[in-house]
Amino acid sequence: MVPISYYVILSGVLFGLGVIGFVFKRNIITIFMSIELMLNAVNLAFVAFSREFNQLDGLVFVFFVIVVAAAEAAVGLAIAMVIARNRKSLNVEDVDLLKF
Amino acid sequence: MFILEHLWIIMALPLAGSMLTLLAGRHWPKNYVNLSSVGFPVLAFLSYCELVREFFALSANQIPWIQNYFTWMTAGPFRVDFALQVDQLTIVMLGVVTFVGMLIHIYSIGYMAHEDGYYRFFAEMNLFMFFMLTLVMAANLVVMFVGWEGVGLCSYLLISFYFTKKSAADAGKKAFITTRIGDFGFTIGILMAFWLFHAVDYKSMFDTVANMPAEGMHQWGALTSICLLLLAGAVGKSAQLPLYVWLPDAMEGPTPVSALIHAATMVTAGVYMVARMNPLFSRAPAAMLTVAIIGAVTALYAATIGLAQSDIKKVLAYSTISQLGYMFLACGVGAYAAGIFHLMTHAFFKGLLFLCAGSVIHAMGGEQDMFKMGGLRTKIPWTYSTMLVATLAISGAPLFAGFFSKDEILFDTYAGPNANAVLYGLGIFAALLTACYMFRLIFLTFHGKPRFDEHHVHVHESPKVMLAPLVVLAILSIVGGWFVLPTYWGGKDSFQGFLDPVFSASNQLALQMHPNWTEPPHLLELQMTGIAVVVALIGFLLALYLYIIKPAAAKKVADGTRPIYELLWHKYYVDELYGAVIIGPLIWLSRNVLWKVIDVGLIDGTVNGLAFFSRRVGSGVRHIQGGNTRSYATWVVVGAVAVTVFFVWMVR
Amino acid sequence: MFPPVQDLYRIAPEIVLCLFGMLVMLIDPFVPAGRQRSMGWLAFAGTLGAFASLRWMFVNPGSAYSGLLRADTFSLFVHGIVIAVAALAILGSFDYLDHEGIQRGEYYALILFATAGMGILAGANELVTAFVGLEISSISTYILAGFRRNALKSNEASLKYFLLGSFATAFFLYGTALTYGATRSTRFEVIDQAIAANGSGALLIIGLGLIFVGLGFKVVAAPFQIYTPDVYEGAPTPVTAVLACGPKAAAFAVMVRVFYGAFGHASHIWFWAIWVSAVLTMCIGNFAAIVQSNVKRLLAYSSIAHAGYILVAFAAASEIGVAAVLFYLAAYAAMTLGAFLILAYVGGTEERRLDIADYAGLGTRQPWVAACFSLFLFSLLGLPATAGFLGKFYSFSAAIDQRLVWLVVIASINSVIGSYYYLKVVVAMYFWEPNKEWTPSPMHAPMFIALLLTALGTIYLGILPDRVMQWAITSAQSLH
Amino acid sequence: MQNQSYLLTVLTFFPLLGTFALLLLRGDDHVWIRRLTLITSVIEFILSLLLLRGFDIGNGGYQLEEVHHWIPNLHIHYHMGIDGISLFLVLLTTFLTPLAVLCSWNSIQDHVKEFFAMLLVLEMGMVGVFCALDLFLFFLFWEVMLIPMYFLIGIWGHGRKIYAALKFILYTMFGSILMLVAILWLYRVSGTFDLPAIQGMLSSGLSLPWGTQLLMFLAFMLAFAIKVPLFPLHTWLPDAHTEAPTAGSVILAGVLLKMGTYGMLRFCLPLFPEAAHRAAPIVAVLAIIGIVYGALVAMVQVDLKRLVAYTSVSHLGFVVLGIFVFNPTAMEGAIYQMLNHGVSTGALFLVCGMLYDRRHTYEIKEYGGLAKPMPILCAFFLFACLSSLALPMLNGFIGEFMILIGVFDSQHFAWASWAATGAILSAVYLLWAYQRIALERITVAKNETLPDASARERFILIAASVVILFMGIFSPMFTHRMDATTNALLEQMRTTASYQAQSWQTQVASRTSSTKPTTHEVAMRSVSLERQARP
Amino acid sequence: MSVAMLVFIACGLFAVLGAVGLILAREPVHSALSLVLVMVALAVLYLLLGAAFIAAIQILVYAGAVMVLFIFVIMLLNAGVEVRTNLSHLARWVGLPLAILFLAEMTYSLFHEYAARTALAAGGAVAGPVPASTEELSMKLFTEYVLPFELTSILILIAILGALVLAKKESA
Repeated sequence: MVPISYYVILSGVLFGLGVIGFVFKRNIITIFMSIELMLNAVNLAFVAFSREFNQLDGLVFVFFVIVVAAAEAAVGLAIAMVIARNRKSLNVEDVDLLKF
Repeated sequence: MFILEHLWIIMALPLAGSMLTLLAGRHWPKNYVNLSSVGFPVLAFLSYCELVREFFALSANQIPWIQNYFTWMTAGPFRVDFALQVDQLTIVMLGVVTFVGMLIHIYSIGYMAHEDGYYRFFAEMNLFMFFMLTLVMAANLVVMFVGWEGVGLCSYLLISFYFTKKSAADAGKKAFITTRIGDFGFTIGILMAFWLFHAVDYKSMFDTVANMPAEGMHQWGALTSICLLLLAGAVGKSAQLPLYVWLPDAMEGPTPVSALIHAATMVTAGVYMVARMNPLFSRAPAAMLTVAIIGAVTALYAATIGLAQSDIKKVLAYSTISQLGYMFLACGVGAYAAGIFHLMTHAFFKGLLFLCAGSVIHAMGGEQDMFKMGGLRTKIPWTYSTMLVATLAISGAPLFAGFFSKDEILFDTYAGPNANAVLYGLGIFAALLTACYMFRLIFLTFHGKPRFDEHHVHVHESPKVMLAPLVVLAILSIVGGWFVLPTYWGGKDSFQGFLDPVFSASNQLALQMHPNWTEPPHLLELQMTGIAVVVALIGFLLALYLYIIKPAAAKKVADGTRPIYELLWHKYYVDELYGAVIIGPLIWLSRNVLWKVIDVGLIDGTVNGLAFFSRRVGSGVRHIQGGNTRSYATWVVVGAVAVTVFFVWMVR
Repeated sequence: MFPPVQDLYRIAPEIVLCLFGMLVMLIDPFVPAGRQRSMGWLAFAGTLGAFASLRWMFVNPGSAYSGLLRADTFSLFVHGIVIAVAALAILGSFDYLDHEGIQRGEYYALILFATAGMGILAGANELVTAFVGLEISSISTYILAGFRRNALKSNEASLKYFLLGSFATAFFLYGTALTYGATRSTRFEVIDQAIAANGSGALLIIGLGLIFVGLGFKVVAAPFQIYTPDVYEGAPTPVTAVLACGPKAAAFAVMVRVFYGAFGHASHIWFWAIWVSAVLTMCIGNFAAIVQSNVKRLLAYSSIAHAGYILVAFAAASEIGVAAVLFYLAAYAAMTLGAFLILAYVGGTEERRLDIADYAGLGTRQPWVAACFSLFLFSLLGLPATAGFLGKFYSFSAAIDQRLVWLVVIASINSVIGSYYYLKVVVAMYFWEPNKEWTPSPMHAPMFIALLLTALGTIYLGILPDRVMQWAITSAQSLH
Repeated sequence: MQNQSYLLTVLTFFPLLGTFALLLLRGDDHVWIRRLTLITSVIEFILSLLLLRGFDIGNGGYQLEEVHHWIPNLHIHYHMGIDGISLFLVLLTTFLTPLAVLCSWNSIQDHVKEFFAMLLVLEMGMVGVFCALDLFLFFLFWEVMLIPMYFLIGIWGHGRKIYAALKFILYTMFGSILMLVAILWLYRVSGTFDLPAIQGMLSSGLSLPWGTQLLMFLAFMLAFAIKVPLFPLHTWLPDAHTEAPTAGSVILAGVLLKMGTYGMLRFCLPLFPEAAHRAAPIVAVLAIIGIVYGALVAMVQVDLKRLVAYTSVSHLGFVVLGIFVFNPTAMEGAIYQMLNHGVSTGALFLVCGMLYDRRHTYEIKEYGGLAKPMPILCAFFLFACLSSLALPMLNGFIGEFMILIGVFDSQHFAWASWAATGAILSAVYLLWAYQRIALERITVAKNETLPDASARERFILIAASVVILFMGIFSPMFTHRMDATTNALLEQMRTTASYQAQSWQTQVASRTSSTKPTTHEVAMRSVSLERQARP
Repeated sequence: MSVAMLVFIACGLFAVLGAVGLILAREPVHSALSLVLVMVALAVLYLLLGAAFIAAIQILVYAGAVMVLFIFVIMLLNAGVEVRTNLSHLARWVGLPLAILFLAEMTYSLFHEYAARTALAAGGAVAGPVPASTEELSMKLFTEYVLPFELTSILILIAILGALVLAKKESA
């Protein structure tokens, strides 16, 4: 049997990698993927805890998170498309009209 | 008892004249102005006469007669009533002020006839009368201060009467400010008096000190401090060393002003005040000595300057300073009555001198330089003769008014309870110089050859309205001294006798403090008189020699003693000294350090610097907002790390 | 098994808002292009309806949906704010959308949905529900921020808001997960009990920290304020008005519930974080605002500063503190909304007139608009007799009550620094000569009404604040 | 007198009513705008005279009080009331406002309606400040009043008006914000914002720890010191005064500065007596520096208005000094001096304004010799100068003298002496200025044909001069009404519970007694400057 | 070492590798495929944890729908190789190190926490092999959590609306 802590730590690692990805990546879409990665890490944690406590609540949360992630994806990609259309670039660093 | 009950009437009359003239005079013909502005002083003099009549009906215990009119200031324990008082000293002073004042007003009708601002002149003169009367009749120090400052104001206004002249405006300002410096001391003196007595009215103060034991009086204490501070005020007002500088400049004013304010009345206020405060002064020997020293030194000092001046009014001004020095000397040695006596005679003859000088200037069409005069004796005989009388009086010619008063002072200096031989020496030497410079004035002005262009200057005798006061004053300059006949002539010092209630306590105290002092023999008095006469004669002869017999000698003497002469000519460079040591640095400091460096640079710089700093910080802070999303994410990560690390650390 | 009917009453405003939102969406396609404005009126009616439906909520207090939601006075108060914000913003949007050529029903529907999300946030009594509510309001506002599709700035605002918002939400979510792992529940009262019983372990406390990241982002607390100026500047101005008031109020509401309710026993831990964050927020907001020349951006920074003042009250960690937060939110909503609406009005087509210099001479050209704007600015500045002052006063008072003197001193000095840039705008309006030729556009009734109401609200809260204050206090009490 | 209790409210808000009435007028109807404002302010003045009738001379507490609940949740009341300190300050305000209106009659040509509306709002704020007895209400008026002033300077000012306006408002706000913190702390301690209630608590047991008291005192003091302005915090004043329109300067100098000193009397002393006592030497020294420094800097100014502005620094130094020796005489003198300064400096600014109306410059060197073309104006100018330089029988003397008496009587010889030098310097700078303006020869040809004071201007100047003279002669009419209050104030200081400076307590006690010293005491003291405590 | 552990290690490794791949890949498509790898690995882990339903959703919705959407958009926008610009010094010198620090901190803290917890409860392992039944899950979803569930519908509505508003071609 695998201790629950392993799962939780794995989720922590994945979450951290997501954060790194967000800071590291330049392409809007891949940055967004990093967010998805973070959400997946959350899901893993929920499932693991749910298992630890023998509760179903955690699984329900995962359900919501997935839906939210999907909705976000739809909107996010739409925004990415608008940006791509108007600026001809997907590099997030190019988008700096607003500053100071 | 009408006037005694309503003392304020005497003051109010000139005030009414002033206000009336001021408000309506601009649109009035001259006659109306004359009526109101000369009429009211005349009325004041008449009511003074009535006052004297009523005063003599009072019994001794009713004097001083004090009238409270209203409470002027009150706050906490401090309270000042607007109160007037009359006693013998007041009566003398009132007489001088109202009478001489009235005469000079009359004189001014002629003298000022062609001036612009005729009404203004009279309004201010009347106002001056009002304040001078306030000063004299005040029953407490604060009301006296009202008059004190008021006359200063009028002096300011009248000196700068010809305000379009820069010198006149400067002189007015200088007079006001210089006397203010003295008044600074006066103010603090009043404050201290209140602190000490919790009262500022004469009666309470004097009653309190009257019962004080004599021991410890030589110590330096509050009383001495008060006296010295009050003295500072007196020194300023009476133009003594070191605050005399304003008076010569004050001659920028019209001559009647010089006569009234800067010779007869206002400048004597300091002497009056010291005399009035005699119960305090006599309990502060150090202060007394200071008064005497200042007086004697000033008497001599001003006389020396008087020797070298060319402006007729300036000579008289220095002469005034010198004579005031005598009065201070008198007060300083405890001869208050003598001082007041000299004050009175001086008012007569110095007033006369100024009026005559005015007449001369009038005759010369405005010329004041004696070296551009000469030979006027025949052209303006009335002026000449009256002025000669006055000169004799001031020089101490026997039987003239000045002879008696000055003698008394010198005698008391030499032989009184507070006798001081050195001061006497100074005084007698000053007397010599007095005779010298006064006759120098007479000779330069009236004798010799005319040194002016007779085609352009039409010398003419003054109108009667100007001459009449001259004559009256000339008579007084002679008979004014006859109140006091030296005792060795079997005479009775009736003046001193009259004032005795005011000064007797102080005189007795002086005797107490100098138990070894004995009444000098009559012979001494005679000898002293002789010395004085001889000295005056020497002075006269000196002048005669230098300016009549050998006119060239004067120049030779001047050349021979060039440095001294220059020194005297430039009045010992005191004005320059004050300018270089006090005024200049103060202005420089204010402008370049206080204003430009501290105010604008330091304080405002700090304030604006803070604003600038805020903007710089703002500029820095806004650069956090670089517009790059990755940087933004970095901030979020920073926050997240900080918060979690901090929280975990907190839990530990 | 199924939730009782009362539960429907307890979410009545949300139901009304969503219904109207959907109605707008449904009718929208059938409305001809020129008549889209009527959708706005429909949405406005929806907000009015929602306002009216608060009555149901009011008479049916209590928990709803097995305790996921609470319909208490607190929730009611926040509902009131967000719905009012939505209503006024809708009124203020008509002309703006017209001249930007984006007059579309979706806009109004999104505002309604966003408001519904905020309403959920206000009432949420459980972290995941809060999360869903947060997402509803966030996603709607992401879209709204980018509503001017052809404006690069609007795109950029939308993108930044979206990316960073999602990033922060992920933190929030992970925090939720960890909290769940630590306390076996995401319900506030259970968390509270668990902390009371077991104390707080690292798991929980990291969870709290991450939740703070997520909520701090929404309430614009430093250093998570970072996106604000850009997003506020880029978003369409009426949307900015909503952004500045609505989500902030809702997020503060949920923050109060989380920090005071769920993590109340850990207040000694989060207190300093709030303290530091408050100071940073105020300083960054105020100092950066000093050097702004774009009024919209200036007001964005100002809204950061105001978040700082609210955090001061928040740091008080007391009932009065909560009341102060609520009151401040109300006051802040009135004045900020008004200020942004003025911006929307003056900004003109394509928001060209946003520089301070563009306001030169407004005092003479349009005295009433200028007077109104001055009122809002003075209120933001904290001048007595305006809402802003009372807000600050109450907030500082709450903090002082908990002996947070230095925090208040810093805050008050900040408010002086802040007054500089508000005054700068006033200076431009009244003291400068107008430098450009420009004819003011006419003001139509909706905008006028919106401005009038915000102005009246600003004055009302400044002079007779007691009633609202009483509500705020009752609300704070209703938390327990 | 059933409705007398509403007098203060009416008085405070009547100008606001006038403002609303103004707003109904057409913007270009300048004549009626001016008339309406004048009527409003004159009626206000007449109303304020009713205060004198309702005022009970023997009562040292607050009078004509009005208390209503306002914000019960914060225990804030609408509490108005006056005492001997504020009575005349209200009158001063209502007196100066009509003058300010009159002096702006022709000089304001742009945005006339707004100008007069601002002036009336300002009046409301000022009256409110002096009447408010609730700390919150006080603060409200205190801050609200800034805005009209800010606009007056910023819109109708001259030169660097924007800089001046911003400097004015930021300076003041910076000071007052810390006062707000202190007010809140006071609320935390006492649970109320009501001043009389707090005073009551302080004298019946509520004790503020020393450190707290000091900090709160400093916070209050900072606000007031900036307003006064006390020495190093004064730099806003020359700018604000110089750039403001005449009416603004008159009000600013006449009333606004008094709010600082009023605040000290109203709050710093009674609430924090111990802190006030310990801080007194520093405050007094700053005040004296202000007196001398202000005078010296005024002396070298080249701009007439700036000169007058610096004289305010000097004169207000006297007032602060008078307040911080805790002596009834000095305190009454200080209050009196506040009134004097309001009238005298107000008059000076009015004259400045009249000169400006004619020549549009304040540069002293642009003038000179004006006494020739305009004797009446110059006469009044001189009169105002004389009042300002404390000539006896004019108002300035009474105030200064009482202050000095009080200071000296409290054993502070050096303070009094240094302060008295201010009297010399004031003569220097005022007479010098007068000389450069009015005397000597006319140097600028334009000045030769300047018209003398018009009837309106004469009326203004006469009104001011009459008050100057009246106050110089009939001072007891004023001080009688202050006596009870100052005694009550000192009593309050003494009875405050936390107050521990025992030795000083006895000193105060001795000072309030008006018994005359005995001969023996005088004799003892006359030989040394040490003062023995009286039994 | 049990089978479960082996599976865990394998999947965990895949997940981490996938995540790292996501970060390091320069082609967006590679990143997307790496993310799919992570998701699939996680789905296996869910199965291991007895959450079969969630695993299914993970595959269907996430890996299936969402990731397809991603790839579709990448193709649509023709997103090329990621340009590694470094305009943000902050992100490079502060953000990245801190993000790594954050990773380390999370790992360490969780590790530490669980070490402590294990010591306390003496049973850090899974409580029991009770697989969650889909039926119970749905009951919970429709009763206790019906509100958020309904709310998600609104959310999806908004998402549709948003995509429509933002991505719709100008109708001119």
